[in-house]
Parts: sequence; C-alpha cells; structure tokens
Amino acid sequence: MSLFESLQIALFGLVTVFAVLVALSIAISVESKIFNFFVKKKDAKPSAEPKEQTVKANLTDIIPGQLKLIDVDEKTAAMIMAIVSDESQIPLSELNFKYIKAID
Amino acid sequence: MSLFESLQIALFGLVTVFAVLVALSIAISVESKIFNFFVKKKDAKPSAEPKEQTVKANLTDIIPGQLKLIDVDEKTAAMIMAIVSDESQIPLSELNFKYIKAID
Amino acid sequence: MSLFESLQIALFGLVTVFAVLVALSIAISVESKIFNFFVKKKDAKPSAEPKEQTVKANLTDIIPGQLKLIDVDEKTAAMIMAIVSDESQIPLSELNFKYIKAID
Amino acid sequence: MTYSFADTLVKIWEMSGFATITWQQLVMILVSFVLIYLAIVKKFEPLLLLPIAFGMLLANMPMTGLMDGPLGDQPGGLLYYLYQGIELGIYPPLIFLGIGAMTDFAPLIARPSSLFLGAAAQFGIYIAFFIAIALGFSPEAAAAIGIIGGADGPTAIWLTSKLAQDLLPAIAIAAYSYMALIPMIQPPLMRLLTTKKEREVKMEQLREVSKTEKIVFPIVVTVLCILLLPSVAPLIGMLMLGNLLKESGVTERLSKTAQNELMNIVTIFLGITVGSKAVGETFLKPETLKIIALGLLAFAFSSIGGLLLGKLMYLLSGGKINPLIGSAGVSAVPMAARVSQVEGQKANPNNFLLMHAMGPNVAGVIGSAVAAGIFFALFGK
Amino acid sequence: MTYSFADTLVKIWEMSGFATITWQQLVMILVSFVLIYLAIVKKFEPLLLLPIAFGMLLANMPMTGLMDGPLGDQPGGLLYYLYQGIELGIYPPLIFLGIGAMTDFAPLIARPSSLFLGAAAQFGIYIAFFIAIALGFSPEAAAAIGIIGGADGPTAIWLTSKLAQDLLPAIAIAAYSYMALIPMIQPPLMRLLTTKKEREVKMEQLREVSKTEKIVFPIVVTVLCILLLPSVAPLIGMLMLGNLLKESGVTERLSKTAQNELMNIVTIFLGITVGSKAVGETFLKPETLKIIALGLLAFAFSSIGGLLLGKLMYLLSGGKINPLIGSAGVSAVPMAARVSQVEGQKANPNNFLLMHAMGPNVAGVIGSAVAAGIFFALFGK
Amino acid sequence: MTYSFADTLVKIWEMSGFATITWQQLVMILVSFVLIYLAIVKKFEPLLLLPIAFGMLLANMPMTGLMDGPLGDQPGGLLYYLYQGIELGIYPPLIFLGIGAMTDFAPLIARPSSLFLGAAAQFGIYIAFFIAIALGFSPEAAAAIGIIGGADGPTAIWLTSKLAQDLLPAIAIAAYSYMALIPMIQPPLMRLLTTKKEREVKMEQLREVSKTEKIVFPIVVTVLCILLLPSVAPLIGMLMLGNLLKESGVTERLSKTAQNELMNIVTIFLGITVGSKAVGETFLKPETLKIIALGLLAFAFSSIGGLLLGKLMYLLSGGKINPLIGSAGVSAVPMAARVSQVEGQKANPNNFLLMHAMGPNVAGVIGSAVAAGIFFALFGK
Ligand code: NA
Ligand code: NA
Ligand code: NA
Repeated sequence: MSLFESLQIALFGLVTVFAVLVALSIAISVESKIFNFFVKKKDAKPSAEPKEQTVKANLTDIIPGQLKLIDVDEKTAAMIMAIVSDESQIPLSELNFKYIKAID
Repeated sequence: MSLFESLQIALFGLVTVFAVLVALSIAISVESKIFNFFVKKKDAKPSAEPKEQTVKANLTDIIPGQLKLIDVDEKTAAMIMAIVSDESQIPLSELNFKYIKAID
Repeated sequence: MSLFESLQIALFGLVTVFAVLVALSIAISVESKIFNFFVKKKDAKPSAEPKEQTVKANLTDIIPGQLKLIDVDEKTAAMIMAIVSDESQIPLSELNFKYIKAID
Repeated sequence: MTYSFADTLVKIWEMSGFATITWQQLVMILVSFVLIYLAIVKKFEPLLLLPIAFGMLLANMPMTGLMDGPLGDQPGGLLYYLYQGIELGIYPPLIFLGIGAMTDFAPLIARPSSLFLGAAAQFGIYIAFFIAIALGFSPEAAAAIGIIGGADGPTAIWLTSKLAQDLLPAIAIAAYSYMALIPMIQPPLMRLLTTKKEREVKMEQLREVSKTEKIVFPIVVTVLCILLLPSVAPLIGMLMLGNLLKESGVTERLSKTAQNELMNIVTIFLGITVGSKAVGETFLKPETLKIIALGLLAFAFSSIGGLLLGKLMYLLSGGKINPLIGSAGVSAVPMAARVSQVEGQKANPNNFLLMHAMGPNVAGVIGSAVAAGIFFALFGK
Repeated sequence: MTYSFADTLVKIWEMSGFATITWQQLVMILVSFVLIYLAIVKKFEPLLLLPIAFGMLLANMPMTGLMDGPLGDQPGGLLYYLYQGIELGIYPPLIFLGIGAMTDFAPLIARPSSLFLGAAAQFGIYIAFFIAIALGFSPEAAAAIGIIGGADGPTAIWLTSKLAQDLLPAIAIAAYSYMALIPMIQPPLMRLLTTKKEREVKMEQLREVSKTEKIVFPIVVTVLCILLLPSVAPLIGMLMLGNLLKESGVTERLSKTAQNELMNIVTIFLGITVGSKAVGETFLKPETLKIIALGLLAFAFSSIGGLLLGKLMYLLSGGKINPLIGSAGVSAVPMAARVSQVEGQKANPNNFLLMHAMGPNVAGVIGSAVAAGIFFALFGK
Repeated sequence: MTYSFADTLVKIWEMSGFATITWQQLVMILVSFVLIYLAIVKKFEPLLLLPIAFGMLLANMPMTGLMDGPLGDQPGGLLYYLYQGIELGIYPPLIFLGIGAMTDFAPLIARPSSLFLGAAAQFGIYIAFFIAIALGFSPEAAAAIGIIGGADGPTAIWLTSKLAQDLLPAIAIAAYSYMALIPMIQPPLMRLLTTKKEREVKMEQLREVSKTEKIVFPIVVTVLCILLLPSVAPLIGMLMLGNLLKESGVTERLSKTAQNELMNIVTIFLGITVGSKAVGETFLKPETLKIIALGLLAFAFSSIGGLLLGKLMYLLSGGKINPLIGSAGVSAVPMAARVSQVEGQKANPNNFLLMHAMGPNVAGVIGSAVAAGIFFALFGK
C-alpha cells in the first residue's frame, strides 16, 4: 500500500468515525428533545425519581464530604457501610456516603 | 396427516400424559406411605425439624400480617429485612416477615 | 509388561516424584532465604502486615475459644456473625470469631 | 489495486445497512421495539423477552453476518456460535436444571392428586395440535405449536428446536407473552366455569412433608418418567437433578450456582439466539399470526382443562377441592398459582389458595415436559 | 402411512424403558441409589459423588440417547456434549484453577520439608500400579488405577480420561469414596505405625510467611515442575494460576469466580458426565471390584508411605517432627490434615497439628499431579 | 519392548524442558516475569495483564503441547481449546456485554457533544496506522496496530484476532499497559496544549437524565451504528445489550451476571489465551518493539486529538467547555476521566470535571469500536 493510499484511508477513517459519532450525537439530541417535549406535556416534575438524582449526587460527592447520621448511631452506620462495601465490592475508601438515615 | 389421525394422536397424547402423571401420583403416594410407616416406628416427632415448618409458615404468611419484634428494636429489624431482601433478591414488598427475634 | 518392568517403572516413578518435590523444596528454601535477606536489609518488621497474622491466628483459633466483644452488644455481634457466615457460605458452627470490635 | 477515496466511500455505503435494508427487516425491527416495550414497560417475562427482542433487533440489521456459519477458514458470526447451544439441545435442559433447583415440590408431594390437574391442564396442547393440523401445518409444526399450551418456555423452545426450527421465535415469543398475560387470560374463564360456591371453598391445610420425601421425590420422578418415556430424559433428568441438588442439603453451592449464575448466562444466550432466528423471511408469514392465535387458544383450553378436572375433583371430594386451583396446572410458575390465589380471595377474603395451587402448578411443569417427550417420540428425527 | 392408535401404543411401549431395560441397567440403577445414599446421608464428598451418581442413573435408563454422538445432521445427546469437557481434558484443569484459588500454601512455604512427605505419600500409587500389572491390567489401566492412591479427584479423572476412559467412573468413584473414608482408613494405620511418644510431639510454631513469598511460590512451582515434567502443565499450570490470582491481591474478582461459580459449573458438568460413563457393560465387570480393592490398597500404602517418612523425619529432627503429619501427605485436602489433628489431640490434648499437617497436605496435591504427569509422559498417546 | 530404567530416564530427560528450552523461550519467560511484576506491584490493569503474563509463561515452557491442535483422535491442548473463544470472535463481545452492563451513559446523554470528543480522540489510531504503513507493515497489521490508539482492550483484541493474529499478544499487552500508564502519558500533553485559564474553567452542572432516555439510548446507538457500519455489530450490539439489561431495570439478575461472573470467566480465558500466543518466534522480532513504540504514539496522538477538539469547543462555546475533558475521549474508562479531574483540580481546587469527562470517556468506547468496524470492513476477510 502506498503512503498516499494509507493517508487517504487514515483520513477516510477519521472522517467516518466523526460522521458516525456526530450522527449519533444528533440522534440523541433529537430523541431527548422529543422525550422532554412529551414529559413537559404530562406533568411538571416527573423526572424527580430517586434514580435520576444519583448523577447530581455523584457530582457533589467528590468533595471529601462529611457523613451525616440521621437518627442512626455510629455503630449501625459502620455496619451499613461495611455491608454496602462488601456487597458492592467497592473498597470502603472509595465509597462516599452522603448520609445514613434510619427508616422510621 | 388426516384430521382423524390427528384427533387420534391428540387423544393418545392426552391419555399418555394422564397415564404418566397418574402413575407418578401413585408412586409418590406409595412412597410417602412407606416412609411414614417407617417414621412412625422410629419415634413420635421426627419431622419437627425447622425446615419442615417453612411449608406451614408459607401458608399462614399470606395473611397480610403484623410483624412481631421480639427483643429487637425497629432499626435492627429494618436492617435485617433489607439484608434478607438484598440477599434473596426478592423486593421487600414481596417478602413477609412473621417475626424478628433476637438471639440471646 | 513383565513384573520386573513394572517394578522398575514403579521405582522410577517414585524416585521421580521425590526428585521433583525435593527440587521444589530446595527452590522454595533458597527463594525464602533470598527474600528474607533483602527484607532484613530494608527494615526490622516489614512482615507484620495483618495478612501474615492470619496463619498464626488460625493456629490458636483451634482452641475452642471465647468470643470477646469489645464495645459491641451481643445483638450486633450475632448479626455480624450471621452476615459473615452467610456471605462466606461457611456454616456458623465452623466459623471461629476471636473478637468483634466496634469501629469508633 | 489503487486506492480511491470515492471508491471506499461507495464500498462502505454499499456495505452499510441503509443501502440494503429490506422492508421485512424494517418491520421486524419495529416488532422488536414493540417486544422491548412489552418487556420493559409491561414487564412481560422480561428476563427472556428482552434478550429475545434484542436478538431479533440484531438479526434484522442488514449485512452484519452475525448469524452466518463458518465459511472455509473464516469463522462464523457471534450469534451463530451462541445458537449452537439451542441447535444441540443444551440450553433448555440447563435452564431446567436451574428451575429444578428453585422449585419446591412439597405442595405436590403433600397432595399427589395435584398431578391429575397438572395433566388435565395440558388439554390445550392437543386442541391446538388438532386445529393446527386442520389448518394445514405439518405434524412437526403442529406439535411445536401445540406445546405453547404447556405454558412452559424452555420446554417449548426445546421441542421446537427439535421439530420445527423455523417457528422457534414465533413459538417462544407466544409462549412467554401468554405466560405474562395469564392474569388476563385465566380469570374470565375461571369465573365462567366455576360457581361462587365452588370458588369460596377453603381447602384443608397441607400436611408437612419430610426432608426424606423431598429427596426421594426427584429420584422417583426421574426413574418413572424416563422409564415410561425415554425421550423426556434431558428435560426431566435435569429438572430433577436441580431439585435433588437443592433438597439434598449437601450440595448447596452447586444448587445456588445452577439457579443463579449458570441460569443467567444460559438465559442471556438462549434469549438473544432465539430472537436471532426471527428474520423477516421466516417470521413475516401468515403462519406467524396463526401460531399466535393458536397459542392463545392453547392457553385458554389448557386452563379450561385444568378447571374442568378441578370441578370434577370438587364433586368427587365432596367439596373439599377448590376448582380454582385447576387452572394453575398449566404451569407458568408461579404466575398461574397467584391468579388462583387472587380469584379465591375475591370470592372469600379468608381463602388462601396459593400453596394449594402450587401443587398443580409445579405438576404442570412435569406435565408439559411429558407432553413434549411424547411429541418428540412420535415426530422426532 | 395410516395412523393407528394401537400401533402408536406399541411404538411408545417398544421405545419405553420397561420393554428394553437390561439387568445390567437395573443393577447400575441400584448402584446409583447406593451412591446417592452415601453422598447425602453419609456425606461422602457429595459435591462430586451426587452428580456422579445422578449421571450414572441417567446413563442407565434405557433408550434415552443422552450419550449418543451426533449422527448425520441429527445432534447428539446432552451428556455427549457435556462430556466433551472431559474428553478434551478441559474440566479437570479448570477445577484445579478453582482449587488453586482456594488453597493457602503458606504452611508449605514455611516448612518446605513438607514436600518430602507429600512425595512419600504417593507411595501407594506405585504399589497399586505394580499389583495391577500383576493382575493383568494394561500399563495404561494400571497407571490410572494407581493414581487413585494420589487421593486427588481431578488428577485421577484427568489421567484416566487420557489413558483408560472405560475405567473412568470406577476410578472416580473409588477416589472420591476413599477420600470421604479417610477418617476411617488412616487412624488405625497411624496408631499401628507410630508410638504414643511420637504422636505426643508438639511441633514448633510455623514462621510467618510474607506476601511476596506467597506470590513468588506459584511462579516457582510452575516453572520448575513444568520444566522438569512438561506433561504436568495443564494441572500444575492451572493450579498455580488460581493460586496466583488469589495471592496477588489484585485480581480478587477473578479469584472469587474461579473458586465459586466457574468451579461449581464445571463440577456439575464433570460429575454427571463422569457418572454417565458408568454403563453396565463396562462397569459390571470383575475389573471394577479389582479397581475398588486396589484403590483401597493404594490409599492405605500412600498413608503408610507418608507415616514412615514422618517417622524418619522424627528421628532425623531429634523428635521435632510429629510423624502423624505424614499421612496428611496423601492430599485429600483438608480431610487428611484434620485426621492428623484429631489423632494428635487424642495423644496429647494440647497438641494442635492442623497447620503443620496442612503443609504435607497441599504438597500431596502437587505430588499426585507430578505422579500423573509421569504416567502420562510414559503411557500417553 | 523391554523396559530399561536408563532408557526411561533418558526419555524423560529428552522430553523435559531443560533439554529442549530455547533462548527465545527463556527470554519470553523473563518477559512474562516483568509483566507479572507490572501487574501485581505496579497494578497495571492486573485483571487482564496477570492472566496474559501467566499465559505467556505457560506457552513458553517447552514441550507442554498446551497450544497444540487435535491430531487424529488425540485431543488438543487445554489452551488450544480455550483459545477458540478468541479465534471465533466470542470472548471480546462477551466482555463488551459486561462492560455495557457496568457503564452509565447518562453524562453522554446529558451532553451529546461529548461524542465529538470521543471521535477526535481516535486521532492517534490513524496516525499510527499511517506510520505503520510507512514502516512496511501490511495494511491488516497497520490497522491492528493503529487500534491500540483506541485505548480499549477488547476492541483491540477483537480486531487483531480478525486481521493479524500473530500480533495479538504484542498489541494486547501494549493496549493494556498504556491504559495503565494514562496518568503518566496524558498530564504533560494536557499542560502543554492548554492554558491555565482554560484548565480553570468550571463547567455547568449536567442536566438530569430520565430513565426513559437511558433505556432508549442503547437501542438508538445499536440501530444507528449498525446500520451505518454493519461490521461493528458484535461489539456495539453486545455493549448496548449489556447496557439495556442494566438500564431496563427489569433484568437485574442478568445484568449482574453479565458484569460479574460471566465477565470474570471470559476475562480469565481471554487473558491466558492471548498470552499463550506470545511464543518466542513471533514475539521476539523487531516488529514487537515497533508495535510498542507505535502504540505509545497512538495513545499520545489520540489524547492530543481530544485535547485539540476540546480547545476548539472551548472557543466555540465561549469558554464554557474545559478542554481537559477532551483527553478523556480516548476511552480507558474510567482512568482517563480521573486524570481530567485531577488536572482540573490542580488548576482550580474547586473544579470537579469527573462527571463532565465521563461523557467523552464512554463516547471513546463507542468511537474506537466504530474505528475497529471501519478497519474490519476495509481489510477483513
Ligand atoms: Na404445563
Ligand atoms: Na496426593
Ligand atoms: Na477509544
């Protein structure tokens, strides 16, 4: 393969990657807009599900924060943290708990 | 295949399914009788093992019952329920706890 | 195969097994010596990592010992033991806890 | 060769899906979307229907070669290899191994007459078979269609993969969809065929079943069923091995893996490859609609069969048996048993039929496996 | 063809097991019941013996075709395909991967002379080999029989599948049964061959083993063993890879899966397919009884070999080594080490030999793998 | 034959590794030690590098036959069979299934322009491809080398196994090693190419993404990517199936198994068999060094591509986009995103770029899969 050919292929490849990913980006934008249009019609705050908030939570969790204990003693909290860490196989040092709250 | 043939096969099939399952039902009855005969000879209450009681428990559990806490505070109970639910992968709403008792 | 041949093979096999395992034993001894030589140069107590102590712990654990509870009530301890037993799939009767200590 | 930008672009375009997609593929993609919707939003047996729908989506994207067999020294496509587990009859028995390890046969052991209901509730299989023959299907196809009335996914997939591979996706989708629709299909039939007095019957508490009986049960079933019907060995054998691993109490780690990781892995592979057989040419035929109609019929008549025998047992027992547990004999574990519970409670709020319905329910699994074994003995290669 | 009810009934009957079962199959089914009993009630290595026994049960039900190979375009039976993992030598090394990930070699590293005991306790392999030849077995069969004395299931299955497939179930069953019987086989020999004074010896506490030594160990063993004996690579290689995954501390999720789910899946498949080779024609022969007798002999002489070298080490060490740890060299992890512990404590209630016996115990796994490698090098195809 | 002790000894010796080891094998064994060291001590992507290194060790022990294919009725070696999962293109898509089930695409959905960065950061692929051609590599080999710049292990293994199997170990090792070295490769380039003002930019919080959008996303990506580029189906299809299993919320048990046990099993098999291709004859060539150099170049230029487009987006957005998130577009999830976070925080302690960098980061996975699909469409058999 000549160098010129290989340059062409390289360019072609890069352009195609861009084409596919830009197409994807447009598709996702359109899809999101359609979706949000329908949602707004339905009601005001439908996306306030707990799952959605995790993105936000992740963002602020990075601040080496304080753990708030609400109606829970420290022993119980430690146990919960250990269980979560074990279950999720994430070392405790890498887990951030915002608060632990008792279910009353 | 003619309709008459297919009717015959259908009948034959249904009869055979019945034959096999009735044979099975007889075999199980006989087996249970033999077993219970030997058990009665041995002693009076050998089947009072904890495992056996679960069948009974399941039966009565269906009554949307009250949870009794015996020597356990509610926080601990909630945690136990969460753990059992997580471990067994059954949503909490589908789990029925009869009572939670502390091991003293 | 003649009996004499089979005797020869048997002897040969046993000798070879010994040869390989003795070679292995020498290799491990040498390796340990080399390693310990380097370690002593580094510092005095580098192998005092928690992991290493488990060998020792196992040794003394065999004594049907008493469970010490440090800043932990019995209920919590029972729960921890149940969780560990369940998670590790080892029946409680086969697990030995030396002590359970609260994380303060 | 000299390389040219334009030529490459043309080559890429010609090999892209946009240039080659057929209307059948487009329709199939839309069908896969509907199934994904049903699986996720309507929760139609999502563990299998979602992988099936995704497999269907992948199989109908043009030019992927995912289902191509090996050619010369060039390996085949991913889904071709994963499909071997169905082609060779491996996945359904492994699923049954896991189901066996999850199933508690105690209610059946405590009341062996449950097995009669588990037999009667295969009635729809033979109604559908008869009508399918009348509609011109081959005996093999008719048998595979009939087995939808067994209300048991792995059994239906196993038999269809042996007798009529082309119908595999249609039959699997019908089986799993109707299983999800049991709470809509059965109640009208239950109310139509039973009197309020019958539905109110409170059944006697089941006796306790000893550990030994539970251990001996899978062995007895294995020996008896396979002696009577050798062709049923892969299904009943694995179902009962799974149950033995569970009940023996000494192989818990094997039982846990059989019902969790092994079953999940096989379920993923089974789902996407069953779906991947749903290509437009074979799926978009009038036969598929007929299969879907016949499947509904089969489900309905299986439920009716169970209910009618339930009524008979009500009479013969002097009113001790609640006929509502009969419809649970179709299998569709545990959905059908729950429907019996709900209908029973509607008639009498103190009526708890769940455990009583579990007997016929698990009997129905054995019943449809036996029915599949008979068909395979008659029409198998 | 015209269909007739009567003909179908005859066809079904002729294809049923009742019409065709042989007395050999009946006997084998009874044997499988005995094994199921031993596995569940007597807890004889149930993780393998229960699947083996169930495989034996299935394989001896007539007309199932479970073990048939593919014929033309018709696929083979379920157990035929699952058996490929043994046929191709895949399952035993994968089991060893899991065992490696579960094994702590620290006691062996702390006292490398344990390896001498792990070598001596392969003595019975060669005694059994010699007598098997004398009894007229072929060299391949004699080697496979001898390896029972290695007290290591996967090693025995691996070698037998390579050298003498017909003997596979007999040898596997003997190996696992005698492993379960270690607490009955060894104590009499231990008391016969050692004095009370010897048994009372309290051993020095083992030194601590560093993490680095534990990580380097599997690499050294791999390199040295496989250089010396290339044929041992699949077994020792996978055993040591499993151990490295565990000890490295950086691949915990791989180590966990290797010792749990992967091992459980392979154990189920290995068990049922080993059992499925136990069909009447090959199993119900005088050879099987001979194998069982020779297996017991092999276990006994392996224990004796370990004990005698233990006594020699007692002498040479000036009484620092308790000869009871020698019998643990047969492997049968961790059963044999526990027997050493129990016997030691009987002689002296303050004697805790468990950790000291774990060294020879895990050395025995390496020892029997090496012995299997030698036989394979000599007699392998 | 008459048996002789001496002859046997000679036979054993001749078949031992000591007699037959070549200097290439010795060198490769040393290389495997270095890789084991890097995996364990330096924690270089140990989940794959440790099995790869161990596979390399096993493959270079002489005379083991581990990689031999079947010969007549004699089965092949263990690693030969495990390698079929790569040969047939099965393992990499299954790994992608697990990765899909672990990946949260929400940051990408919230800011679709992340995909531009995920495209730009494939730049190095084409630089390396071009230079590889200039150095005399075949187009197939150059494509496989270029794909190292995709910073995605399974993609690189998949493409290389299709186009240039001989280069598989070198390319896999380079890909995983450089992924581990991202925290050393990228920061100098980041500081070189961006101003402090740019690095200080705090980005707007990402909008919340609804569950429906997350569910629709994998379906849209599947349809669009595979329609545009059918050859990408096994990778993108499985990646998106895994993501759908996760996001649907109704198939949690499948998602868990896909990302844990299934992935771990495949990772072990993939690792050892990739490593086992690294035999001296093919690995110890000047080409390997060239591949390693080109791989570093590819990583660097991919990072540069992402950073440069990041700068452009900074300009076009009026300073709202921090160009540091561009380098995360190489993929190497989540390492590259963490590097962006760290560098951003160095410039401005209140700057939290992690979530913003996750968008380009996961876009990079799609980007390199697309790049691999293009190469396969151009040069695949
Ligand atoms: Na059924
Ligand atoms: Na041994
Ligand atoms: Na990438």
